[in-house]
Amino acid sequence: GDDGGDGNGSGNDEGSGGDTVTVVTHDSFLVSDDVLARFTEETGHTVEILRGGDAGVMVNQAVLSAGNPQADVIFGLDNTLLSRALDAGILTPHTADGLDAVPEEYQLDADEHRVTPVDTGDICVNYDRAWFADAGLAPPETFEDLADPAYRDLLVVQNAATSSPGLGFLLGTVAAFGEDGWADYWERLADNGVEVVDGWEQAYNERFSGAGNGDRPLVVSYASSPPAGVVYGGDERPDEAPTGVATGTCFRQVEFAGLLDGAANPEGGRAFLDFLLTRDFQEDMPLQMFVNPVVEGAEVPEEFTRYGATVEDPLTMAPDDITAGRERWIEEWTSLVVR
Amino acid sequence: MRRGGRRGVAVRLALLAVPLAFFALFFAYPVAAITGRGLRADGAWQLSRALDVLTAPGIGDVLWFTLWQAAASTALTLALGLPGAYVFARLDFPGKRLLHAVVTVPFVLPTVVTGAAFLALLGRGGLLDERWGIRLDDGVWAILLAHAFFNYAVVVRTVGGLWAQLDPRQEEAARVLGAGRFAAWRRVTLPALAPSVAAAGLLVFLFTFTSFGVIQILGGPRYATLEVEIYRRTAQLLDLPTAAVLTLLQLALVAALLGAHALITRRAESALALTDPAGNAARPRGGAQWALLGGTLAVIALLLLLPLAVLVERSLSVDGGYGLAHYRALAGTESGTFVVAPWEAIGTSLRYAAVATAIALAVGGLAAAALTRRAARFTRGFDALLMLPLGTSAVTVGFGFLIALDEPPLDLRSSWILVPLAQALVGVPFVVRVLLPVLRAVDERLREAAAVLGASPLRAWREVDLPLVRRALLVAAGFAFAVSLGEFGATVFIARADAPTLPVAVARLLGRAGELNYGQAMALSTVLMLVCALTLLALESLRPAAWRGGRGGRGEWVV
Amino acid sequence: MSGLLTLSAVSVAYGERAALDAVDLAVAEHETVCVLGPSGSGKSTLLRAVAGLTPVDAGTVLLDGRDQAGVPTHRRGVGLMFQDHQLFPQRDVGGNIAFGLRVRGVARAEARRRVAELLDLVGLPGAERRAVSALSGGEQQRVALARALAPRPRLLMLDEPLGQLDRDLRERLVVELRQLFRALGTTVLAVTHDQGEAFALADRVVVMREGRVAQSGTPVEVWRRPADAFVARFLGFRNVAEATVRAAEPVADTPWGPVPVAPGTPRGRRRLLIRPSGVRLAAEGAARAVVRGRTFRGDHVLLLLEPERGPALEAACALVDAPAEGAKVGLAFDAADVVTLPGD
Amino acid sequence: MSGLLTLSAVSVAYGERAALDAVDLAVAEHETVCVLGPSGSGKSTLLRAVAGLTPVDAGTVLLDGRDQAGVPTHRRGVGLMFQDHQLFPQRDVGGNIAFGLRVRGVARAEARRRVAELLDLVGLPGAERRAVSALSGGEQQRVALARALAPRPRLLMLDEPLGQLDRDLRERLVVELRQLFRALGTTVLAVTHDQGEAFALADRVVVMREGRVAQSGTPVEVWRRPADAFVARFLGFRNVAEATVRAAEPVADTPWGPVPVAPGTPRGRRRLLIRPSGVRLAAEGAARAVVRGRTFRGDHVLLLLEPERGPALEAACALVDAPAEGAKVGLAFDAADVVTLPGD
Ligand SMILES: Nc1ncnc2c1ncn2[C@@H]1O[C@H](COP(=O)(O)OP(=O)(O)OP(=O)(O)O)[C@@H](O)[C@H]1O
Ligand SMILES: Nc1ncnc2c1ncn2[C@@H]1O[C@H](COP(=O)(O)OP(=O)(O)OP(=O)(O)O)[C@@H](O)[C@H]1O
Ligand SMILES: Cc1ncc(C[n+]2csc(CCO)c2C)c(N)n1
Ligand SMILES: [Mg+2]
Ligand SMILES: [Mg+2]
Repeated sequence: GDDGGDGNGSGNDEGSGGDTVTVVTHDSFLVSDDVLARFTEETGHTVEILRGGDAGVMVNQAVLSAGNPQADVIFGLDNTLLSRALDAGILTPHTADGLDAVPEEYQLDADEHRVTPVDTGDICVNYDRAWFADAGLAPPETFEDLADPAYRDLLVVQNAATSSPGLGFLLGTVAAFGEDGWADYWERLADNGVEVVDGWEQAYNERFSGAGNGDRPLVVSYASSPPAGVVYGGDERPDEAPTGVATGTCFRQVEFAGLLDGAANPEGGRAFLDFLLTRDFQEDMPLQMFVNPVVEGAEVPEEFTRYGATVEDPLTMAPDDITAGRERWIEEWTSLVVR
Repeated sequence: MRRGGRRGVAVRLALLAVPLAFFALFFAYPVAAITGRGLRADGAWQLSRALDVLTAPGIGDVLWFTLWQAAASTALTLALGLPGAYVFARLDFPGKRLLHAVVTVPFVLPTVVTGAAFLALLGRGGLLDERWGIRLDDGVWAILLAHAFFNYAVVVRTVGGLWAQLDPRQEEAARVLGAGRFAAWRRVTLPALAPSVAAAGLLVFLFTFTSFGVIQILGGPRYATLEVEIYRRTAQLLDLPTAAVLTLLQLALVAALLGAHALITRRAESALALTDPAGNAARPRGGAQWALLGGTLAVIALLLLLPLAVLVERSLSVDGGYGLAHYRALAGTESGTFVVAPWEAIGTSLRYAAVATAIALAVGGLAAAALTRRAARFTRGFDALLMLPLGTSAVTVGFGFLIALDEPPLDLRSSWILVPLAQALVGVPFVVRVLLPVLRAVDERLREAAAVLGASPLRAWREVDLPLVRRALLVAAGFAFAVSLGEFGATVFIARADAPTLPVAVARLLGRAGELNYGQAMALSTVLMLVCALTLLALESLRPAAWRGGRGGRGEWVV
Repeated sequence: MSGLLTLSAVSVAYGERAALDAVDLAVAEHETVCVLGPSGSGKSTLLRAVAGLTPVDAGTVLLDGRDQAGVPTHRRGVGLMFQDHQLFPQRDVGGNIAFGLRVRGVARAEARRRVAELLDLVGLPGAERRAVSALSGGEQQRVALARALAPRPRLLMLDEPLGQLDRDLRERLVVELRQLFRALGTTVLAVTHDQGEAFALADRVVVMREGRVAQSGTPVEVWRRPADAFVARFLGFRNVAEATVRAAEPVADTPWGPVPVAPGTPRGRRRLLIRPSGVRLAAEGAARAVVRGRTFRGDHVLLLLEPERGPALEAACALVDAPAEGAKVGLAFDAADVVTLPGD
Repeated sequence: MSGLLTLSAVSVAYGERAALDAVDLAVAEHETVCVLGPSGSGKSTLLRAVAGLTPVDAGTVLLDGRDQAGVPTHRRGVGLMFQDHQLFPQRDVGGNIAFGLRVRGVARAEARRRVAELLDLVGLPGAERRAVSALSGGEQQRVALARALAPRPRLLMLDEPLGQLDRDLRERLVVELRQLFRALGTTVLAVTHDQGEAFALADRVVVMREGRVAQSGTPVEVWRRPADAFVARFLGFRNVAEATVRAAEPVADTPWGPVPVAPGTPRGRRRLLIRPSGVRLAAEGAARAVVRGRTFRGDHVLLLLEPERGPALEAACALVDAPAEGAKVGLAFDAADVVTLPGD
């Protein structure tokens, strides 16, 4: 491993810069070693990963170092953060090689190609199968179900102000009920005993009964959480994941990557963006980051599909709308639900 | 007493040069850069913006909550910790050294992990809930208790360190004048300890004033401190103007607090009769001492050991039974969460912590040496300045680093040294606050005695001050080390992906679904505890050779 | 005797080292007892044991007839002035002296008055607001004394109370303290290394030796009849030797030759002490000696003599009569200053 | 005089309070000077000023002819034993005594030898490993003395070096220290409140009063001819009064009546001192007095007399001759013990 002593790896201003691609990303980024090794083999560029905390922090860091970035490539911008990055003008256009194979709906900057879509994920309510089986209750499927008194005191969600799944879930309700209706819906949720905690870790690890220690069988998480739970659940593989997904509550996130303005190694950066859309990488993603590939035809591992859910019609929202409404919604939501 | 005149001032300034440069470069400049960026738009200062933020609805509530929970947490921690300080300073009991190291363990635990333990004990379905139906997780009690959990060691070690060296005959003098045990303590020992109690109180207050994780996890979304608001504004919304105003507000409050602290201690500090601590501790005698010992052990068991035990229990629980699977999993990288094996995070953490401790000791030690004499006004101001990083949010500093230290020769953004530097920023105040009360208690005439025996000021410092502050120095080093080992807020911004520290690795594990990840997070937290406890134990058994000789045959009788 | 304080077989050991070894001591009400003894003989330990600051390993301490085992210091009603003062550095002079009054709940105004009175007594009028660290050594000692006096304890113990004061001030204080103790009926147990002080202050003196009581009696008794050679030496008498008192006449045979003793002195082998004032220089005497040293002592000169026979002798003589160093003198002895020691 | 130490017009003030007021003092090489003076008269301040611990507000301190302004303490080559010892609490006895040797780079074995030697000297053989907090007061003082002696400074300053020791030990130490200083050629400036000690140790004594030098001279000079009433009182003489020396005969008219003075005493109004030994009790005398107090002083009794005329008088007499309190006695005066004071 690194002994901490040779750390100047950004490639900035260093003669060796040409060889290293530096990628700034969030805590959840993961890639298999062999896949990364193949990139190096093929392009001659080694990859250096920097992690800047959660996605929001990462984007803000990039915005603050506009023009003099720490890295060449940023990976992990999602649709809630996209317009901040675009507006700040920190990205250099690049049309990645595999982009043709990516459906239009994910190409949210199709005009300029400042960002390249890489993966999608869905924020949905998860449920504890065993709990509902024991209770003889059908798991909820839709937003409406969650407000049904039958599911009273069962749901735990994250603070939309501080947690990105929390925000995604709120955006989903806004998308579903519209500007005029979402507040009424949340009032009903509140009356139905929704519990708000601050972060995903706490909601999922401590309160959700499906993950072990908790007391609530419904939690806002990702559509891919059930397969992740199985893959990291131990050696045996059950027939069915112990947790399920309420597919009618999903809000879609698309994650993008982009070349940073002022990159020391733009060449390598472009190569890396191209690499992100290769089948190699796209097929590695599901079991590393538990997200869906965006490239059509990329094969998804069996474990991922067996234990995961297919979300048919996720809710979406345009990045500009998100930027325009988000603070207002969060504030209103906070006074409605939290205080 | 006057001494040394101009030469003394020159020496002090020279000593201060390093801390001053450190502080300016790694705190003042980055923080000024980030707040400056927030407060300026289109080349003009946006002062009306400040007014808007300060008069916004809700900000008063946040401020009020921030202040009172910090005050209450400090009071609770002092109330629990002072008897503990006494017990560790004056009583001998088996396992004392181990326990002294163990009480510091909470200090290094990531708040998410601690939060989990507290929820398990105090929350729904927790121990209290099952037995008596009491839940403390939705009130402010959980926050206060968790703050006490974290900072118990600050009081016990800071105050206890000085207490152990106080001449017990001062209290005896009060007793023969008719003062009862408690009265003698309150009227004689407490005033002597006051600077050190104030230092501990100040540190605890600053920590809890800027508390973040504990409030979020245990207080839920209802409770927000200024720190939470600053974090949200900066990290989530990139609303730098608001964040800048809040940062300045926080700094102003901290500065006011530091002013008050300086006032209190300036009147209270005086040369004290310090003794070799070895002779001052004895086996407990009498009901009161046994009661204090029992009470302290109970507090440690319930407040500190129980939550820690919960974590250990969870790290061992595998599929409804117990086993070491999570620990074994830590050794391999097959889980894929890391580019390196989690075990290597231990090495990284230890290296960073060692460097950060060295920086903190050097910078803080020089500052404390320069501030030992309270003569000049400028040194007082500097004393307070050094405390400011504790009262500043980690995001502010982290983002400040990012925009301030981004050009050669100071493009340190992706250099590993930035991590220990940021950690040392928190360690330095500890070193200064722990050392100063003791250094200022050292009787000037002892240094004079060394001088007339031919020792130069430097030699006198080494031979007189150093041995007397040795204990405080170890306490300070322990804190600097623990701070660095446990620091998360700033580290997570700047730690490299391939070299995560233990808390960062724990956070990454917790951020993913799956029992194995959770179990590994608990296992790694347990490892973190062990690393902390073992290092502190090793640190405290450091004893210069000259010390071992002269200690034989003492300690078995009572003064 | 209506003993206010009675120690029976009190022993204190620090580790292996016995500091008090089966000490018996009684102090009557209103009595002033001075403890004398070489450095390290256990004097301070004795006071600490009475105050309950040092636990007693064996024996009992009775105050007013009540066993003090288990009684905490502040309930014993005793006062103690420490040898090294232990003034409170955080308090000013007034705060130090008033301490014992404040813990007893004496009203502020009354306390202030008493403090002023005591500062007058010890010769530091108006020093209330001074910092104790800004006092000279003797001034600190006087503040410590005033602090111990302030609460007017029934039994006041003073450890070297006047050791750092000059003769003039000490003599004045001894007189005033005696008056004060008499007026208040205070019982006093004081440690001093200064015999003059002990003799001036005490109704009774107790001489300690290695944790034991070597002699106890009125000052005159102890001075006139030291119990043994140790006490004699301790009082400063060097002219001690083995002697045989003759049966027929009041004369003892000593290493220095025959020495007259008081009539009726029991015969046989005894230790014998000749006070320096009992060694007279004669033109021609029974023995001869050379003057080896002269020490000026103010009202007399102490001569160190090397006799032809026997060990060195000390002699006192007036300054005008004192021979030069190296002079040869004759010796004569004065029976009034010859004491046979009972002990040994 | 080849002054090792010369102070010229040295003044030190603590705030408003002048502790040294234009002090002139010279100490010759190999000389032993004792500074006497009441508590608070500036003795310790004098030593501190010489050591460079307290800055001098005016005047100069010369050591070996070199001005010491700006020379830090550790380069002055002086030693100082503090009045309150200031032993290093974290070092054992041996570590304290060896400190000055270690700082000077003396080899370990040699240092150990010297420490053992010094501990023998001060009567604490084998105490090297003891903790200083476990020593009695006098033992601490002896360790402090040994520590100051260890580096053998050219100028050794001792602040009350023997104040807590008993007479026997003190007398022995005075003799041994004198020998030691002579052997090493050490120059000594010592503060003491004990005249006996000063007279025994010193070649010269300096009496201080409120920051000034009141008198300086050999012990005998000072004792015999106190410079003024203050010095006389300080030496313990209370019988001082205004008197008129007659022109015709060697007699002075005093409040107590006529008193014989030495022939040749200049006439006129003078202050006059009668030593207690010069006040004789006669069956019938020129004056009569009542015995108001008796203080046992070991080799004599000090009587406090209330004469019919004039202020109280002190008289010394042998124990056997001492009248009871309340007795009426006649007074006679001895010209040999009457001194007219030059000053005032
Ligand atoms: N640090 C100080 N600050 C203010 N005044 C002081 C200080 N030190 C001493 N003094 C005052 O200066 C005067 C001289 O003090 P110094 O210690 O020299 O006296 P001293 O002759 O040694 O007396 P003693 O025999 O009592 O030790 C005293 O009145 C004392 O109160
Ligand atoms: N805390 C202690 N630990 C160990 N030994 C001690 C302690 N205190 C005193 N001693 C020893 O006990 C003996 C008696 O001490 P103490 O203080 O009673 O003597 P002292 O008669 O007061 O002597 P001094 O006149 O020197 O003050 C001494 O030999 C001393 O070294
Ligand atoms: C309230 C509170 N929260 C956490 C800690 C633990 N801790 C110890 S050092 C450190 C790094 C500071 O930046 C942290 C978080 C504490 N002591 N008090
Ligand atoms: Mg003693
Ligand atoms: Mg003095």
